[in-house]
Formats: sequence, C-alpha cells, structure tokens
Amino acid sequence: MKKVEAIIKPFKLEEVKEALSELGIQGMTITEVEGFGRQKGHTEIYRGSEYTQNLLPKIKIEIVLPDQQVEAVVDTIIKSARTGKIGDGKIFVLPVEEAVRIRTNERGGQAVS
Amino acid sequence: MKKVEAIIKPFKLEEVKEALSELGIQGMTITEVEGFGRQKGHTEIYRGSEYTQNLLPKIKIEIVLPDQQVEAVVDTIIKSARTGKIGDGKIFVLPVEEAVRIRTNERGGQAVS
Amino acid sequence: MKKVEAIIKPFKLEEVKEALSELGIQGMTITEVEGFGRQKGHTEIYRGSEYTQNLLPKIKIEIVLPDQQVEAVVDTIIKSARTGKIGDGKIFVLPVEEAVRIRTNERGGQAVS
Amino acid sequence: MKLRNQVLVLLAAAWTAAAAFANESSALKEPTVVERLADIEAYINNGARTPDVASKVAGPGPGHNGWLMTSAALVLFMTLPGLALFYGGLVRRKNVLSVLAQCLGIAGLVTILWWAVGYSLVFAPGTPVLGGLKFAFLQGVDGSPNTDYSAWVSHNVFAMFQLMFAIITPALIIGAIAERMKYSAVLLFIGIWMFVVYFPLAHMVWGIDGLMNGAWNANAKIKAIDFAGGTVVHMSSGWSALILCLIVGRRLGYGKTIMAPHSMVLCMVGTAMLWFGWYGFNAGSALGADAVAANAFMTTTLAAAIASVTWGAAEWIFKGKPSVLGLCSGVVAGLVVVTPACGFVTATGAVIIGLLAGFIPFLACVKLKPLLGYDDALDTFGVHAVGGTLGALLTGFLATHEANPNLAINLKDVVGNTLWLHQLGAIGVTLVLATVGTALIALVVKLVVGLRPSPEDETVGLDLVYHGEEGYIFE
Amino acid sequence: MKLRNQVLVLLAAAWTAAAAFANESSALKEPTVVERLADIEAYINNGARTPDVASKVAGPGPGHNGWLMTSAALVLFMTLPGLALFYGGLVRRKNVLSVLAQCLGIAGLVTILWWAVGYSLVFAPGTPVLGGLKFAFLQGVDGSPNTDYSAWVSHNVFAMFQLMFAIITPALIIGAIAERMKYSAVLLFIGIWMFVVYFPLAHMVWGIDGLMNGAWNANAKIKAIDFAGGTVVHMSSGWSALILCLIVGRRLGYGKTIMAPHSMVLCMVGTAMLWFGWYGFNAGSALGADAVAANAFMTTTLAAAIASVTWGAAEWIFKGKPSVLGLCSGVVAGLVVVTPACGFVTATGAVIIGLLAGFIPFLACVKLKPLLGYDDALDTFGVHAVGGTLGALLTGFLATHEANPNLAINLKDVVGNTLWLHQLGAIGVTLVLATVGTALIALVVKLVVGLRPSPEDETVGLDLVYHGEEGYIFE
Amino acid sequence: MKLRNQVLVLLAAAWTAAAAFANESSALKEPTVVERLADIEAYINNGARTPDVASKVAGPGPGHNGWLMTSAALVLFMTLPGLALFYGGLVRRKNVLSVLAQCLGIAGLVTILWWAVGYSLVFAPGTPVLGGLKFAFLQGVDGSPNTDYSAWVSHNVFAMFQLMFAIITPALIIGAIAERMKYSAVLLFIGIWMFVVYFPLAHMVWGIDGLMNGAWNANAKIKAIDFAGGTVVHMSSGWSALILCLIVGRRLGYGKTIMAPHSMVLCMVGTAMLWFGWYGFNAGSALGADAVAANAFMTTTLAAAIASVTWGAAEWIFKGKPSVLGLCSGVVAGLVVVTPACGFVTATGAVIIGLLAGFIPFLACVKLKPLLGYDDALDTFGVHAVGGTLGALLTGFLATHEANPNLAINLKDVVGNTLWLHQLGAIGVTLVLATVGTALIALVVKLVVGLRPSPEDETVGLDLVYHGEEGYIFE
Ligand SMILES: Nc1ncnc2c1ncn2[C@@H]1O[C@H](COP(=O)(O)OP(=O)(O)O)[C@@H](O)[C@H]1O
Ligand SMILES: Nc1ncnc2c1ncn2[C@@H]1O[C@H](COP(=O)(O)OP(=O)(O)O)[C@@H](O)[C@H]1O
Ligand SMILES: Nc1ncnc2c1ncn2[C@@H]1O[C@H](COP(=O)(O)OP(=O)(O)O)[C@@H](O)[C@H]1O
Repeated sequence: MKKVEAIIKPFKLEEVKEALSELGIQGMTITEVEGFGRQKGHTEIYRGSEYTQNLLPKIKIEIVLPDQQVEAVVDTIIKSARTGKIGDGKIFVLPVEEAVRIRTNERGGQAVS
Repeated sequence: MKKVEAIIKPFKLEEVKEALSELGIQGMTITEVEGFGRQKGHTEIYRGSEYTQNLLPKIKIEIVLPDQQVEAVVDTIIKSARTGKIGDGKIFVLPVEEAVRIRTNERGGQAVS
Repeated sequence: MKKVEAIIKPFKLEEVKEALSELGIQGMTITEVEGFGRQKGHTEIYRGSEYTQNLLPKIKIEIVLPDQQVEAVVDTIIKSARTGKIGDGKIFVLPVEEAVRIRTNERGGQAVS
Repeated sequence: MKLRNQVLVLLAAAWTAAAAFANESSALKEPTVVERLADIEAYINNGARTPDVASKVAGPGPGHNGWLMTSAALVLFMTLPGLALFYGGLVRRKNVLSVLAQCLGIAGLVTILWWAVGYSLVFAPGTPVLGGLKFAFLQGVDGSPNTDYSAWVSHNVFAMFQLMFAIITPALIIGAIAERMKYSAVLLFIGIWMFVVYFPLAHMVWGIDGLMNGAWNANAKIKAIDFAGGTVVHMSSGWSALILCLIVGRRLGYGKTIMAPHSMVLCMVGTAMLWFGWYGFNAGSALGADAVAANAFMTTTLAAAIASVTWGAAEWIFKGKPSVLGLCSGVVAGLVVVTPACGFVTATGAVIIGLLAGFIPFLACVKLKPLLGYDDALDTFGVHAVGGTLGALLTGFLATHEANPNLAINLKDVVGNTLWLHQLGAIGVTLVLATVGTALIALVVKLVVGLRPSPEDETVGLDLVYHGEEGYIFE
Repeated sequence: MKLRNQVLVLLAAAWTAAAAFANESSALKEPTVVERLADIEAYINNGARTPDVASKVAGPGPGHNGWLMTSAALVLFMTLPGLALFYGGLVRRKNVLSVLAQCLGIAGLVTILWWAVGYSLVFAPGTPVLGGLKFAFLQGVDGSPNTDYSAWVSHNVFAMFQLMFAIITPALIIGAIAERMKYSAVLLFIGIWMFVVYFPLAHMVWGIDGLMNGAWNANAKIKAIDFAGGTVVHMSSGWSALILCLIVGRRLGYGKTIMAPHSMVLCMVGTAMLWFGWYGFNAGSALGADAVAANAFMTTTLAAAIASVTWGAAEWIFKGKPSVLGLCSGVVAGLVVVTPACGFVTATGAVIIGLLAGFIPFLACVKLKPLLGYDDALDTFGVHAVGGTLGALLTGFLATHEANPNLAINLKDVVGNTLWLHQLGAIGVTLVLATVGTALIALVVKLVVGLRPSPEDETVGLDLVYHGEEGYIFE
Repeated sequence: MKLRNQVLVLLAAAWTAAAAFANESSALKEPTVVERLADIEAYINNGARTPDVASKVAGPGPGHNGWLMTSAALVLFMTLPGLALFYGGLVRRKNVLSVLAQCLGIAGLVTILWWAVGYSLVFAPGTPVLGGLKFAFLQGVDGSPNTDYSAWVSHNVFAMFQLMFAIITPALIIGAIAERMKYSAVLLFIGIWMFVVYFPLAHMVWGIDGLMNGAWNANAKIKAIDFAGGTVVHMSSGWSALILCLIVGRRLGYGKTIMAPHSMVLCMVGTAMLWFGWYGFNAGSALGADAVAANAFMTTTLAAAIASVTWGAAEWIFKGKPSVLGLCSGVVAGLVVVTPACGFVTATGAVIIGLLAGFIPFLACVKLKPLLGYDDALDTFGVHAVGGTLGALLTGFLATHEANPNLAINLKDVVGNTLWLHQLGAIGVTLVLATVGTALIALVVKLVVGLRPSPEDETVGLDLVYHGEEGYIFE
C-alpha cells in the first residue's frame, strides 16, 4: 500500500475530487495547509505597515491505496490540478505498512477500498 | 519506528486521548482535517440554494512510536474510536526512519518516549 | 528521497523558515496542528467552569528532499527551533518513494529542488 | 413626508375632536387661555392634562413620545442582537445559530401573541390578576395617549414599548437550557409560559388595577413597586430558567469536555449592546423624558459600572485574573439589580446596588452553581434570578421620595418603612408562579414534543440539526 | 457647551429675527398671546405654524427635531454597519471586505453628490420630474425648518435624514452583484445611477411639486403615496439589481461550488440592526414624533415580526427546517413591504402585510430564482423588488384615513377607492425608470472601466485584489 | 410606570416648589400668563428661562432632555462596543480580549472617579484651572437643570453625558500601546491620568469659570472654543498616546513579524458604531435638540463622509488600492477633526474640514510614522493628536456667527479675527499638559507595577496571560 499526498491550489479541489471519484476512489482526507515555494504571495498594506505573505493557502489531499492504483491516481491528480502556472503543487508517494478500517477491523487493501 | 495515523470522528477525540494516555502514550499530534468517504454529509439550504457538504470534519491523530508498541496502540484506537457506524475512520501505519527531540537532540526511540 | 516532518512552537516558525531559506530550501508545506505532550497547557476559567487545555498549538513543517540534504535540514531546524524549554517539539524522517511537480510533471529530486 | 402649512390647522382640530371623542365626553368645553397654558405646561412636566376641556394638544407630546419610541427601539435592540450575541458568544460554535434562532423565533411568536391578546391581558383593566380583552388585536390602541399609563405618550407606542419587554423576558430563559433543547420545544414552552407566567405577573405588577401595583393602584393588596421589571422580567425568567434546566438536564459531556465560550468577542459586544439598550428599558420606563427618567438614567449607569468593577475585582482577588466574562457579567448583574430600583433610588442608592450586584451574583455563579451541580449553561439563574430577587428586596430598603416624588402618592406611609415587606410579598408571588408554572409547562411540552435532541444530534450541534446551517464557514 | 441664562433671551430674539427674515416677510406683526399659544400648540401637534406673525418659536421644535436627528442616525446605522453586515455575512469569506468597502464607498460618494446638487435636485422646487438648484451646496439649508416639508424640524436635519435614504438605496443594489464586480465599476455605476434614477424618482414621489406626490402635491398627475420609500428605495434598487446582475452575469462556479454564507452570525446581527434602524426610516418619515410616527412605529413592528414567523413557517413546511437566514429574510421582507404603507395603515393592515411579506418574497427567492437561473447573489431582487412592488400595491388597498388623517387633505376621494390604480401608475414609472436606466448605465460602465474582475481575481477574492486586505487573520 | 391623571397636578407643583427651593430664591412670585408663555417658548428655543418667577415648568424640557439621554447613550456606545471593536479588530487575535478588557475596565474605573469627585472637579465652580467639590458624590446633581450649562436638560443627565466623554478619552490612548502593556499598569496609568490631565483640562475648556472657555466665560484668559472636545478629548488622548508609546517601547517583533489586523470586519463595525455614536457626541454637545445641534449634525455627517473618500482616494493614488482600513480611518479622522468645530462652522466649513481631515492624518499615519519609527500600534497619535490639533486650529479660522449665534455673546470681536491665536494658545496648554503629565505618570507606574509583560507573556498574548481567556474557540 502507498499513501499519495498531493499539495494543490485550493480552487482546484472540487475538480480533483470529481476526477478521483470518476476513477473510483472512494476515500480521501483533506487538510488546509500553507505552502512556501516559488510562487509569490500577495502584499497587504495596513496604513503605513506592509506585509508580504509568503505562505500561500494550499490543500493537501491524502489517499491511501493499493500499489497498483498509484499511477492512475497520480496521473489523474496531475491532469485535474494543473493550471500550468507556478504554485500548482506537488505529489508525493510514501510507503504504508498497514491500514485498518476502524468500524470493521478490516485490514490492508480492504480497509481502503 | 513507525508512525500511526488515525482518522477519527471529532467527538471521539477525548475518549481516544484518554485511552492512549492510560496505555502510556505521552505524545501525539492532532490535526483538524476533512474526510471524504462513504459517510454522507449534511445538506444546507440557504434560501433557494442547496449545498451538500460531502467533506466531513475529522480528526487526524499522529503518533510516532517504537515498532513494538504499534499493535497495542492500533487496538486501543480501534476500541475507543469505534461507534460502529459508517465514517468511524481509518488507521494507517507508516515507516519512520528517524526521530529527534528538538530540545535535547535525543534520537530514535528516546525522542518519542 | 525523504520527508522531514518537524513539529515546532508557532512563534519559532519565522526563524525556522529563514534558517531553511538560507540553507537553500525552496519549498515546504506548513500545517497548524495541536500537540499533546509533556508541556502543560494553560487553564481558562469562565465563571464557575475551569478548563485546562492540554492540546497546545504547534506548527508542522513538511519538507520532501533528496537523501543527502536530510542531515543539514534536521540540524538547521534543531538550531533555529530550540528554546530549551519543554515543548520544543520533534523531527521525524520518513521515506518517500516518488515526488512529482504537478506543473511540469518533473519527477524525483527535480520535483522538489 | 408629512407637512403643509395651510391644511394642518384643520388636522389639529381633527385630532382634538377625535381625542375628545375618545375621551367619551361628547361635549367638552373650549379651554381658556390659562387652561391651554396649563395643558402645555403639563406636557413639559409630563404631568396630568387639564381635565374636562377639549384639549388643543390632545395627541402625544413630541418630547415624551420621541423618547419612548427611541426607548422601545433600544429595548428591541437588547434582544436583537444584544442578548442573542451575549448568549450566542457563550455557547460552542456548533450551537451559536440555535441561540439566534431562538431569539428571533421568540420575538416573532411573542409579537403575535401580544397583538392578539397579550397586550390586553396585561394592560387592559380587568381583575387584580389579569387584564380584560378590551385591547385584543390592538383595537383602539392608536396614537392618542392612554392616560391610565401616560398622559403624553401614544398608546400604540406604549404598547410596542411594553412588547419589547415581553420579548426579552422569555428570551432570557433560554440561557439556562442553551445547547440542548429542541427548537420546537423551546417555542412551545415559551408560547404557553407567556400565558401562565408573564401575562398575569405583568398585569399584577404594572396593570392599572394590578394586585401588586403599589405605585399606582391605591387598592393594591401588595403595595410593592417595580420600576422596570425586577420581578416581571428578571425574577420570572431567572427562576423559570432554574426549574427548566433541572427538568431538561445537563448537557452531554458536562464537566468532562470543554464547553468554553466560542467567542468572548461576541459576548462582549452583546453586553455593550445590552447596556446601551438598557437605557431604553430603565429610563424609558418613566414613560417620558422627565426628571424621573433622568434619575433612572443616572442610577442605571452607576450600578452597571460599579458592579462591573466589583465582579472584576472579585475575580482578581479570588481567581487571580479579571476576565472579560467577569467584567461583562458584572455589567449585566448591575443592570439587572438596579432595574426595579432605578426610578426610585438616588445616586448613593445606586452605588450600594452596584456593589452588591457585583458580588452576590458572582457568588451564585462561581460558588453556588458548582456546589449544587445544576447546568445553568449561561447563568440565567445566577444573574437574573439571584439579581432580580436582590434588586426587588433592595428597592424595598433604598426607594425614597427624594428620588421620585410619585412615591408620595399612594405609598407615603410605606416607603422608608414597611415597603420591604411588600417587596417580599411580591417576591414570593413571583417565585411561586414562575417555578410552579414552569414545572407544569415543561412536563406538558415533554409529553407533546419532547424536550431534548438525540445524543447524536446534540453532539453534531443544534445549528445543523434544527436549522440546516452553520454559524461560520471560514475555509 | 451652550447655555447661559442672561444672554439667551437675546438669542431667542435673534433667531426669531433671522427666521422672520428667512420667511421673507420683512415686517411681520408681533403675535398676540393667543397666537403665541397656538404656535406652541402647533409644535406639540406637529401642525402648521401660526401664519403671518413674528413667531417667538421660529426655530425647530426640540421634540420633533430630536426625534429626526435620532432617526437620521438610525438610518445611517442601517447601512453602516447594518446592511454591510447583513450582506457581508452572506458572501464568502474572501469577499467580505469588498462588501464593506462598497457600502463605505457609496456612503462617501453619495454624501458628496448630495451636498453638491443631489439634495437640491430632489427637494428644491422645480419641475414635476426634477427639483431645481436652489439648495445646491446646501446653501440656505440651515437650522430653521423648511415648511414645505416640516414645520418643526431643522432644514439641515431634514436634509441629512434624506441623505441617509440616498445612501442605503444604491447600497441595496450591490447584494445582487456581490462577489464579482470591480470596485471602480461599482462606484462609477452608482455615481451615474443617482442622477439617472434616484434623484428624479425621489423628486417625483417626495418633492413638493413632484409628479407622483399624491399626499402633498395637489397637482400631482399620479396621485400615489409612498410613506417611507417603497418605490423610491426598494423598487428602484431591487429592479435595478435584477438588470445589473443579468448584465454582469453569474459568479464563477455558480451552481457548482459551495457559496454558502461565511457567517450567518454577522448576517443575523445585520438583520437586527436593520430592524432597529428601520424605526428611524419608517417612524422618522413622519418628520416628527407625532401620532403618525407612533402609528408607523407600531405597523413596522408588527409587519417585521409576522413576516419573520411566516417565512420561517414556510421553510419549516416546505423545507423541513426553519433557518436563521429564513427568519432574517422574513424580518427584512416584512420591513420592506410595510415601508410605503407604514404611516397609512392600521395594525390590522400591518398584520395582513406581514403575512404576505413573509410568503411572496419567500416564493421569489426560493422558487422563482432557481427556476429562472439568474444569479441575484444575495436576493436583492427577490426581497426588495418583489417586496417593494408588493408593498406599493398593498398600500393602495390598505391605506386609510383612520390611520392617517393627512390622507384627507388631497386624497379624500382617492383613498379607499382608486388609489391602487395610482399606485400601479407609480409602480410602472418606477419599474421603467429603474430597469431602462440601469441597463444603459451598465453598458456605459462596461465600456469605460469594465464590469468584472478577471477569473483569477474572482477566484482569489475581491478583498485581496481590490483592497489588499483580508477579512480575518486567525492564525 | 408613571402616570395617573388626578395626582400629577400636585406633583408638578411639587417640582416647581423643589426647583424654586433649589434656585435659592425662597419667595419667587407667581408668573403672569405672558411670563408662563415666555418660559415655554424658552423651552422650545432652548433659551434662558424667565427670571425671578416660580416657573411652572421648573424641571427639564422633554425634547432637550430626551435628546441628551439619547446622546449620552450614543456616546457610551462609542466606547462600548464601538471603540472596543475598532481597536479590537486591529490587533492580533491573541490580544483582542485585552483591548476589550481595557475598554470595560476604563469605563468602570472612570465612572467611579466621576461619581466621587471627577464630575465636580470639572463642572463645579472653582478656580480657572480646576472645579470645586460642590458636586462630589453627585450631591445635588438631580433632575432639575443646572442653568450654568443648560436651562432645559436635567443636571444628572448632563453629568452622565459628560461622563461618557470622560470614559472614551482615556480609552483612546490604549490604541497606541495595544498588545504590550500590563492590565494593571493600564488601569493605574489611566486612574492617575484622569486627575493630572483630564479633569483640569476639561474644566479649563468647559467649566463655567474655566481658563480657556471662551464661549461662556467672559473672563477667560484664553478665548478659545472647543465645541465637543478637540482639545479635551482628542488632543489630550492623542499626545498622551505618543509619549506613552515611546516610553513603553515597541512591540516584540515590530517590523519583522506580521502584525496585521486580525479582523477588519470588526474594525469596520467599530468604525460605523463610532460614526453613529458621534452624533450624540457632537450634536449632543449642543445640550439640546435645537438649531445648533442640527447644524452640528450636518457638519459631522459631511466631514466624516468627505474625509473617508479623501483618505480612500489618497490610498488609491499613492498605494494603488483603497482599503477598508483607509476608508474607516478617513471616517474617524473626519469625525475627530470636525469635533471642536461642528457647532461653529457651516456646511462649507465642514467640507473643507473633511478634505483636510482625510489627507493630513493620512500623511501622519502612512508617511510620518514609518519615518520616525515609533510604534503607535493603532495610530492614536496619527489620527487623534494630529487630527485634534488640526481641528482646533481650523476651528479658529472657520468658526462663524452664521453657524452659531452664541459666538456673538462673548466672542464677537474674536471670531473671524484673532480667534485662531487663542486656539493656538489652547493647543499649547493642552499639548504641554498632556505630554508632560503622561511622561511623569508613566514613570511612576513603571516604578510601581511595571509597564510591560515579560517577552514570553507578550508572545503568548495578553488574553491568556492577563484574563485567562481566548477571543475565539472555533474548533
Ligand atoms: N520540498 C517540498 N516539500 C514539501 N512541500 C513542498 C516542497 N516544495 C514545494 N512544496 C509545496 O508545493 C507548493 C507549490 O510549490 P511552488 O514552488 O510554489 O510551485 P511549483 O509546485 O509550481 O513548483 C508549495 O506552496 C508547497 O506547499
Ligand atoms: N483511502 C483513503 N485514504 C485516506 N483517507 C481515507 C481513505 N478512505 C477513507 N479515508 C478517511 O476515513 C474517513 C472515513 O471513511 P468512510 O468511508 O466515511 O467510513 P468508514 O471508515 O467507516 O469506512 C473518511 O472521511 C476519510 O477521512
Ligand atoms: N510520539 C509522538 N508522536 C507524534 N508527535 C509527538 C510525539 N511526542 C510529542 N509529539 C509532538 O511534539 C510536541 C512537543 O512534545 P513535548 O512532550 O510537549 O515536549 P518535548 O518535545 O520538549 O519533549 C507535542 O506537543 C506533540 O505535538
């Protein structure tokens, strides 16, 4: 099993979710995060004080899935999350040793299907 | 060392925390996340507009611990987080290669005990 | 590739970010989390009711990077995040199998440089 | 758009005629110059009109009428949004809208009851315990003053001013049962409660022929006084709140999970709005912008500020820190305790009231409640029942002719003497009516629609369950 | 700091002289005692001054003047912060400041226009469709009353009271195009709209020689009445809003992404402030604290509360749950519909208005909008256009001499008879002026500065893009 | 509940008698019909009472009294919650409650001081620099007017109205030292500051025998005028704020970490409440609902709106975007600058004031502050000191008999002539008193309790450290 972690632009979430659903992905976990990268943040001015926000709001999607689905999922995310502009984000794949469904005690692939 | 990641229902957090404390777990990190899965979300209606929220508030618990404690922790979480209804959540186990306690520079098992 | 996950005190974020920038780190992802550990939380009293908050606000920093940079990054974080008081936090290192830059489809080390 | 020179002379005559007719004296004589002067002077003094003449100023007096319209609006502002925010800030995020919906729903429901029969049951002449139906559907309640209550304020403005009291009183109750009562049950409970508790009690205390209207009913059995609602508003709601929260039971997880206020900022804003609106409540209860109102304005200010400092100081001494909730609680407690007294006591009296108001309710909320273990979620009992009772009693000791010459009319022998015994009588009647009434109504409502949500619903929060909405969507 | 005994007798004389001068009667005779009395009585009655004498009370009357200052402040409070919060709570977090900036910007812009020529174009005598320039730059608009509109209220207070109406009207429009219009385009649009739609319309309805001022202009072609702005305020803004939102187009992602209100708490607070302020709007429109104001106060209260209950009940029946937004929408709808009628109908009339106001706009927002698919983001059309039109029409049927004797002056034959036809006429004129005017202006603005942000800017949110700020920074 | 027909004739007589007694003329003669008429006319004109008679209307006049009660409530509303939200929104989330607690604590503390001796030290006759103790503990401050200040407003209402000014003035100071001063130090500082700076200054400017009360004290050395508090309120607080923030030092991390406002929404709500309440502040300072109040109402509106547009435009031009904070700052700056002038200038004067008020404080906040590097956290100096000084000076040039005939009493030769020199004198006295006084007090407080929290406490935030509470709990 693997965990696919994708950092994307917030306004792309809906699109990515839809694309993954179509692919048959039935579960994922979403976190609001802030990203630091090449993309420049906005500047806010409050009277004399100027603040450049270099942390940008991003969305992290985590999906744990059987090894064979990884490629399709990664491709789908790339397609649906890409705008072509700086700041589109990253996808990471991490190994997962075990997965459990709390409700049923199912383990492994069954837990995340 | 392993990282146990559990996605649970928010109102179960207190119970899970207590159960883990009893087991001797002294550290963990908690994140508010949103889950997408089989559990149906609620519907909100604002005048004519209807929104079905398919992202549900969940809590992610992360605990890094020595290999031998994994089983007990997973079991404890299952017991204390289970309601038996859809949406109870998942537990994932990931490999961790190193852990450091910032304050003391302790490494490995010592860092997380 | 590895993922370095650091849990630090919120008011240290600026310092850590700066130190990492100086080291040449160009990307990271930040999440607001709550930590449970040895550090004691504050107590709030509302009329008769007393609440001790044992979850403390923390910041999680995630950086995916090539293996050879891990040590330097871990050291830098330790130096810049340490106050010497309980609650300074932890650093974990996890294996990562793949990284993709969504915008360009670059893979591996190139994706995170 | 209203005025044109040439024609309004006609209109003034029309009003005069109409009013003359309303006074049921078909043939009033034309006033002399001196009588006309006296009439105008009466307006400035907020005094009695010249009797038996066709008044040239038969309508309301603008200074008094304007002040009472302002006051009525201020008292509405106390509930919407004042109390809604004060209470709404103190609950958890997931229940904030339920509080707002309860305040809004009560405002709507009570207005309808008031229009239909409520106003009449309170302020129409009737028996010592309940008014008649003369003013049902606000019939005859128009722009001319009802001289039973005020010579210079429009009857319909008086009716609306009093409506605002009838709205905030039941809304106070919901603080005790916040976060755990069905919306339908709240509305049904309040609907019945108005008939069983509020309408009779308000008539007894304020109705022209009321049983406990010591100030204006020479035949009152209990010669009590209550300037702006210590018994009618605060005791009635506070004691009902205690009984209701005992019957409803504690919130799920009470004492275990954190139930801290989700927004002390909202709570403080609500407090400030309550204070602001309370000037309408207290000084408005003079039913005119006269010297009695002026006195009430001063005593209200002093009591609120001093109670706030006292509560804060008590926290600083006993808990180590003065909290915003403490300072706010003190403000509200000061306002509650001074309510029955504000038009009857001097500045010195108000200072005494402020000191006690900051300390006794503090003890009730901070010591008594944990001791006894009832879940009066937002301290309606601790502040309004304890404060209202304290205020009613203190009024008995501190009221003085010096502050209000009206006390010399029917109460010359009582004030400064046995008044406190009459006050105790009124306290007793109010307490019994509120507690027994509430217990009975709560049982009926429990049978009919049930009082509480399911544990799951309570856990999810009332906002989503009963209103299908969330208080905030920040992502 | 104002008063010293010895000298003010002089001053009173000075005012008298000044006023006499202002009245352009260089040699007014000294009043007799009876004339002096009549003058004072006129003040109390808010009636016409004694003609042809050097009045000893030539300035404003304090009761009426105080009430109109209070009312003017209340109407400002409706926009800032009332409407700003009502609308601001309903948009997404990223656009909340854009709403506030629009409300603030409109308040500033309209004040400048009003000062320069706006007030004059509406309230100076001129043609039936537009006033003259007599009062440009507020020249001659001082503390003495302008008896064309009110005998006892300072002219400058009247001008400020009316300014507040001129501010809130265009601010209502922005609800329809919230979250997707350039800040510069909003200000430019409103700036032109005031000249094309508001100033002429307000003059026609309220100007002393206005085309549709049935109540006070004996020569009005269309003998319509509009007490506080059913046509001038609500219809004009509501119908303009519809056209503008059609031209601007839907929000990006409309119907796909969640666009739920980011803070129902703010929305409810705004609603309560609107209700509170509306007493200035409606009862203030009597231009005095008289019996007509008193009646408006009562009808306003009844309609708001009953419409709130009705809308909530409709939701409970048709949707399963009464929402806070529903209860709030009902309050606003009730207030909108009663606006043109409030000074002309009885309590019974207000109850009927409340019931219809809770139901017809409910249908417009909940059924009609999804059916037709226009993106009237915050339901300006559904509430203000539909509600304003309904109110104007109902006024035709429910207005009665009983509630307002002024209706007997110029409209004796029309009220209770063909008034509704005149109302239809006024509705027609308003509708055409607002829709055609808006369409033309919108096209001009589109050409000059463009109407919409780029899709990327719209996605990021208007707060950052146009104002460089965020509504909340919570981390 | 107040009125019954039969008895109040008696009461009116009682009031008359009481007032007669209060006037210390034991044997006043009965007034003639003409004198009675003149008395009533004086009420309407807010003029001097008929001398030497037993007035039939010895109490307050309802129109003026009602307006001053409304105004007093409005001025309280400016601080609670107005200023609390304006400032509270501008700090970081972790310090929002500390601002609210400071505002609440100051309100309580100042009320107690005011009751004990403050009111007396300002408004009792005494020396040119400080009042006497005649009114200590508000003795003798009852419902009858104090004709030194107002013929028709209750003395106790006047005292409460002035209290509200005494509350908001020190509360303004805390903007400069927000986020970094101990709660105990703030209260101790303010407690002393009231005695050293506020009470003397207010007496000098507004006391009947005050050194700089040009309008009413014929013997004033400095013939300055200050209608509603340019020197007393804004300069005193603003200059004190500068010195205090220099002594306290900058916030930790100033210039490095983000210190953006945590809620521009709250800030805007606070601004709107300030504007709304400012009508009580400015128009209320006429101490009656007369033509002077009316003029102040108009000038206040114009200056606020025009300054808002000006500040916004300056941002648009110099920074590329008009921000909500800019529009809000403009509103407040306009109100500040017009405060001393509002009752003395015409509409044209107000427009000039608005323009300058939008630009000069803009420069102070946006250019001067970064240049000099002091950490005036919420720009109390930039807005109130700069704006107050500007306003005091502009009043010297723009005040005119045309706007206020009272200027013809003691200042006939000065107004339109050397008035600005007197204004400069008052500016000098105020500036010296505020800065020197503040420096001394701050040093004392530093010695006694210390000024600042530890760096760790400052990092955690003042809410948790000093009040044990959090502003928001959203999870
Ligand atoms: N090495 C990294 N480790 C973890 N997250 C990263 C890393 N580099 C970038 N990110 C995340 O990806 C986001 C996008 O990166 P950025 O450099 O702005 O643009 P792009 O992905 O187009 O190269 C960042 O905001 C950050 O959240
Ligand atoms: N494949 C997955 N990867 C990551 N998180 C998942 C995955 N599947 C489910 N989840 C998380 O677990 C939660 C519960 O899943 P759900 O399907 O609703 O119920 P159950 O756990 O009872 O099967 C989801 O809300 C989501 O947060
Ligand atoms: N075993 C663990 N797994 C995951 N996170 C942990 C673990 N132990 C501690 N943490 C995180 O580290 C933070 C600091 O830990 P704490 O025990 O308070 O102090 P210290 O790091 O100085 O030992 C905690 O608040 C928590 O977020």
